[in-house]
Amino acid sequence: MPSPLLPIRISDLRLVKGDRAVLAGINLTIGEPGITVIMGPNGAGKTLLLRCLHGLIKPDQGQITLGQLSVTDSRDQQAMVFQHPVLLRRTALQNLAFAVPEIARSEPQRLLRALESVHLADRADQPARMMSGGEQQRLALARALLSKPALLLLDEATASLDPASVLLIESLVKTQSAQGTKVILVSHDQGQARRLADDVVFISGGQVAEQSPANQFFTAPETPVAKAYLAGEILL
Amino acid sequence: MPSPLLPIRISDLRLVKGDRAVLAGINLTIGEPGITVIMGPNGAGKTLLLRCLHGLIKPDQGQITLGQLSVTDSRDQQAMVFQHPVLLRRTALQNLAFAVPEIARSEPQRLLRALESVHLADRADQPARMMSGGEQQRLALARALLSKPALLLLDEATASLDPASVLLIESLVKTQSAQGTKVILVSHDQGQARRLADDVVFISGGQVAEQSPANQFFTAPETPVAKAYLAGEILL
Amino acid sequence: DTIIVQSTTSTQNSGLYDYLLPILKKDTGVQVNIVAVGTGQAINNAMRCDGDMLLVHARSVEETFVAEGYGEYRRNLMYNDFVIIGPEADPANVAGSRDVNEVLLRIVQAGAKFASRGDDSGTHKKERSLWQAAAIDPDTGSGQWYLETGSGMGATLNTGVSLGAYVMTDRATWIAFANKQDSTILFEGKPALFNQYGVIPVNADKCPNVNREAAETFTQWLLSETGQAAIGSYQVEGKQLFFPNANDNLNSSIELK
Amino acid sequence: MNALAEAFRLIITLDADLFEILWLSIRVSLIALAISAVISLPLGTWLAITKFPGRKFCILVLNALMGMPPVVVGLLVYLLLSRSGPLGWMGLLYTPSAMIIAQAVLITPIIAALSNQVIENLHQEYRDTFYSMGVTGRRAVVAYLVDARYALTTCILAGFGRAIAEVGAVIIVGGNIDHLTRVMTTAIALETSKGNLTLALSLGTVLLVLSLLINALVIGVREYAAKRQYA
Amino acid sequence: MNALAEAFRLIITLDADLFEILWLSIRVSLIALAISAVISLPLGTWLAITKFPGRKFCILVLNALMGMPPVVVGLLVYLLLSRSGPLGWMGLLYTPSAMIIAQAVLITPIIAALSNQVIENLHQEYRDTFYSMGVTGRRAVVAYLVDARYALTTCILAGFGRAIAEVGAVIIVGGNIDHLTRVMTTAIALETSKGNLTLALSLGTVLLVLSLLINALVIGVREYAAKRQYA
Ligand SMILES: Nc1ncnc2c1ncn2[C@@H]1O[C@H](COP(=O)(O)OP(=O)(O)OP(=O)(O)O)[C@@H](O)[C@H]1O
Ligand SMILES: Nc1ncnc2c1ncn2[C@@H]1O[C@H](COP(=O)(O)OP(=O)(O)OP(=O)(O)O)[C@@H](O)[C@H]1O
Ligand SMILES: [Mg+2]
Ligand SMILES: [Mg+2]
Ligand SMILES: O=S(=O)([O-])[O-]
Repeated sequence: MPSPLLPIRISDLRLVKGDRAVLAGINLTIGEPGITVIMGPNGAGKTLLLRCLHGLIKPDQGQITLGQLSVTDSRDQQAMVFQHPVLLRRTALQNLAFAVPEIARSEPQRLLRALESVHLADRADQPARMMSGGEQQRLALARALLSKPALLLLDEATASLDPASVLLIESLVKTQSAQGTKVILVSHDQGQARRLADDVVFISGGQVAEQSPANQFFTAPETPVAKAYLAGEILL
Repeated sequence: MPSPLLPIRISDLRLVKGDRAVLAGINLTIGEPGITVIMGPNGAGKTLLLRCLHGLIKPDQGQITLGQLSVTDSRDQQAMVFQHPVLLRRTALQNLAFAVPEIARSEPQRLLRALESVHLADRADQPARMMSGGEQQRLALARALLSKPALLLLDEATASLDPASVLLIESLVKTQSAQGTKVILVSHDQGQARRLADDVVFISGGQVAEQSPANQFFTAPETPVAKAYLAGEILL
Repeated sequence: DTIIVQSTTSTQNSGLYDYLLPILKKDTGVQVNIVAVGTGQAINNAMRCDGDMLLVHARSVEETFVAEGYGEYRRNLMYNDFVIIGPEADPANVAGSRDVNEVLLRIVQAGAKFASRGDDSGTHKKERSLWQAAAIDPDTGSGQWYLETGSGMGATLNTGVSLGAYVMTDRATWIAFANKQDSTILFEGKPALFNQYGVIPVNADKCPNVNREAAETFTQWLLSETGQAAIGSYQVEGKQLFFPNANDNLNSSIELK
Repeated sequence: MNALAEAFRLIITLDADLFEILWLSIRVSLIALAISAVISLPLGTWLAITKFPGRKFCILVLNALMGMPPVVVGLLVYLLLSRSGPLGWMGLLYTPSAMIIAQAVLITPIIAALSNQVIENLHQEYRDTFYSMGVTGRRAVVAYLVDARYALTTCILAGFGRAIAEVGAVIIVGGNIDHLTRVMTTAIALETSKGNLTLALSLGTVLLVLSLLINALVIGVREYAAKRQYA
Repeated sequence: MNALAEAFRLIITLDADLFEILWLSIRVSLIALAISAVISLPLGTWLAITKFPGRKFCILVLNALMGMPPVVVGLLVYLLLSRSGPLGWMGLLYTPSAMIIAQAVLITPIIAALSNQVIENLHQEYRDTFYSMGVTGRRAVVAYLVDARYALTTCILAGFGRAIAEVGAVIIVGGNIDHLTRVMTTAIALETSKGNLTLALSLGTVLLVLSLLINALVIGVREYAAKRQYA
């Protein structure tokens, strides 16, 4: 069962901050299930694009539809992990319970299993804000996955994870995607992008520079800007 | 001129949180100038170790000396970039000016040059907290470098940077190190570690598992735990 | 049986109620709750039926209150007198005055300060009538030498005493007042300074909620031999503060001590 | 000073009359605080996290109402509860209940405005996450109150301080009736008007000591809870 | 209600007497606020960020002092300024200066305790960074005050509200003397004791309108500045 929020259509998305167009007319259609990786230099607008998709920002101009739904109507079926996850001033387990109160009531064991899946089972009762950076990020991921969203937005979700945790999270994301969740993932990690991406969207200067299937993007990027980025050469 | 804070001697450093020894007796001597990279799984205690060195945490037990100095006395000569940098509610430029008020008074152009060096010159007047994740990290780095510290502690300072910015920062760090600053850098990025490290300290479970010169560590790690980590196999 | 009495402050501040009410309770079983406020507020509260009795000292207002049907009747209860207090040094030399007019005149001529209640209370009305009788308009000096405190007797005394000003006060409040500092009674004992207290049960026709029976019991007790004797026997520092006169309804020629 | 010695004497001998007055002060203020907190904390929180036209204006009004004179509150409650007022039939005037109502009215805007500010700060941090998790309405209000509980104690203590120190409103609606509605502040006012400044000051000192004890209790509980949680 | 109509009439006709009283209220409260803010904001901040033995106790005392009865403050200032008091020679009793002192004493603990809480929250965020940059003492205090300025306005407005609404202290040290020290709240108390409830209420309404205007001004400036900065 493919995600009900497909296709995702973004047309002429614009966002101006001060006198800069930080999103300068994004046109993008994501029709296929699987994992879409968004890449691009710092400040390209990746995070802002994800936030628009999730409904956290109202763009100044432009349209977004997800399947038949508007951003607002699809909110319940989306989950997002932020670049800097915010955890509540509670224990790890309480953080999960708060995110999915019905599950916490009906199947509390699922919360423990979710903690286990990110290898934090023995931290259930630790205050979440006292955890290490990587632990917090894993907890935030477990929280997002618990709601079994139709669309999962990940903003550099593995940025401060150790190599093993990265692989662990990647496999969780792949499993989730195989179960029908559409995943859109922002990453600067080319290795990760290669391992996960079904297709790649390359953003630069608030615009979509390129959208290609993954193997094509990494072997023969169409645009010079993407080519330079992959070689570590773009500087704003 | 080698850093006056060398050698750094850490003996039997212990820190207990709840009933867990999160630092379980760290013994470590860092005698050589250059760049020391600390690696280890999430939750190993890397951040806590850096915080002890910087004087942010008083350990429950153990000694730290830097050159002839105690942690407190060496504070002025240290700078640290945190895993999640905190910027003040001010513009980018004001953030730099606040960190080094004398320079801001006597040589204001140096602040602008520092912004340029991390490619943020055109963002001088943007409120720092409105910047993208990578931009904030670069600003925090510029801030730390401005004070020309004798010891620079970097906690996953390039975790959310794009490939070009990573290389840029690496070259800034190398330059700084060449000018005599001792750099201790925590990173999960093996590529980065290989590019930068003169030696590697591998931490696991709150203890030093291995300390080796870089090329030896990456080609023939002594301990099974380091070997497994590099292969992406350690899970806590 | 419980009633609420809207009362002037001087009777409370001087401790009279603390003395009378336990005796009353023993005699009649009536529990009296005193709400001591400014005269105007007391009358207003009583007009809104928030009291069963009124005990104040502003005769003309009291008579209007009864005439308009808010009170059943008014009876004289007791009297004492007003005195003029001021610093012992007596800069205006009022002590040797022949009458109140002269006191006020000397104060004005000496450029001394005078603290007035300025709150439309019974005491204040009395004071204003004295100025009028002396043909002086103090309002021209308001804020300079004529200080209208807009406060109760106690607060006005605190102010007056601290400023070394002259004040007209009822004798009971002054005797019981604890912050006299170097002020003292400088002028007293003239008929013009007479101070009559009255008692009025609130009219049950206007205020159906009043506890008419208990209010009547209290009123009659106050006016009875027992009550009057009790009032007369209350002393502070060996001095009698209130003089019962329930039987005198003319009170024109009371001898002042 | 004499007042301090006298205050000390009052506290150690603590006679029945003083105890009665003290106890009424505490009871009235704590009940008023409880009533007010139940209204003002959710209100302040809700205003911090809900967007609707006129929200800014509501917050402005709350802030301005922090400057509502106690005498005015007293008068309004008096007119409401007076025999000839709309709620006169309840017979609450000149009872402790009337004082509770007046104090609750007085401190509700204060706690609401202060907690609004505290929650607004936390909201900057939690907003996106709560939006993403679909946490809104009542659940969000409760979550904010729970997570900001330590900072909120200061707001609550500010409200308590205002309530226990209050005299203008309670004297109008309570009447300062001996053995019935006399509280510490009205007793202090009475002694002041009798010129018993030393006694007034020592009563004030006793009240401050009481205030200190209650604050110590609340802050102690907060510190204990915070420590236990993050041990 | 009559009081509202009367208030409206008072405002539009605004006679000289009312204007004098209003203006004195504003002047006294604003000056007291300014004096208090200069002391209490740095004090609250310093207590939030400096570790020393007894710090917790100081904060506790500040919190408890929020419950200091105005009458007691009034008495203390009265004793200080009275002719036989230590500062009697200055001749300040029953002048606006005395009222300013009393109000400043009264609201200083309030603003200090509230700002302490605000800064403590910000401190949790900034502490490590400031430590790392070696920002301490005066520089740290100033930086915290600047960065928390929006949240601090609420604390300041709470202090202003308490000052402008205050009657117990100013009536003791000011004396409510007509044309000299009569302010809105003491005028309201006077009209109440005269039984002129309608006039009292309408004066209260005028004061609230004033309070609303001042709050609107402050909050307006804050919003404008915030918007400009983060545009
Ligand atoms: N509120 C704001 N005001 C002004 N500029 C903003 C604001 N928010 C974002 N920006 C700017 O918009 C640009 C895009 O930001 P965004 O966070 O989307 O970048 P990004 O692609 O996610 O970068 P990174 O890889 O560093 O996370 C950045 O240059 C940022 O400075
Ligand atoms: N205040 C605290 N209370 C309880 N546990 C803590 C506290 N601070 C840190 N810890 C625990 O100590 C361990 C080490 O933390 P630290 O932040 O040093 O990890 P790290 O090596 O930096 O990991 P990462 O790579 O994820 O950043 C973690 O398991 C963390 O949960
Ligand atoms: Mg980003
Ligand atoms: Mg870390
Ligand atoms: O007691 S008075 O009537 O003078 O207030």
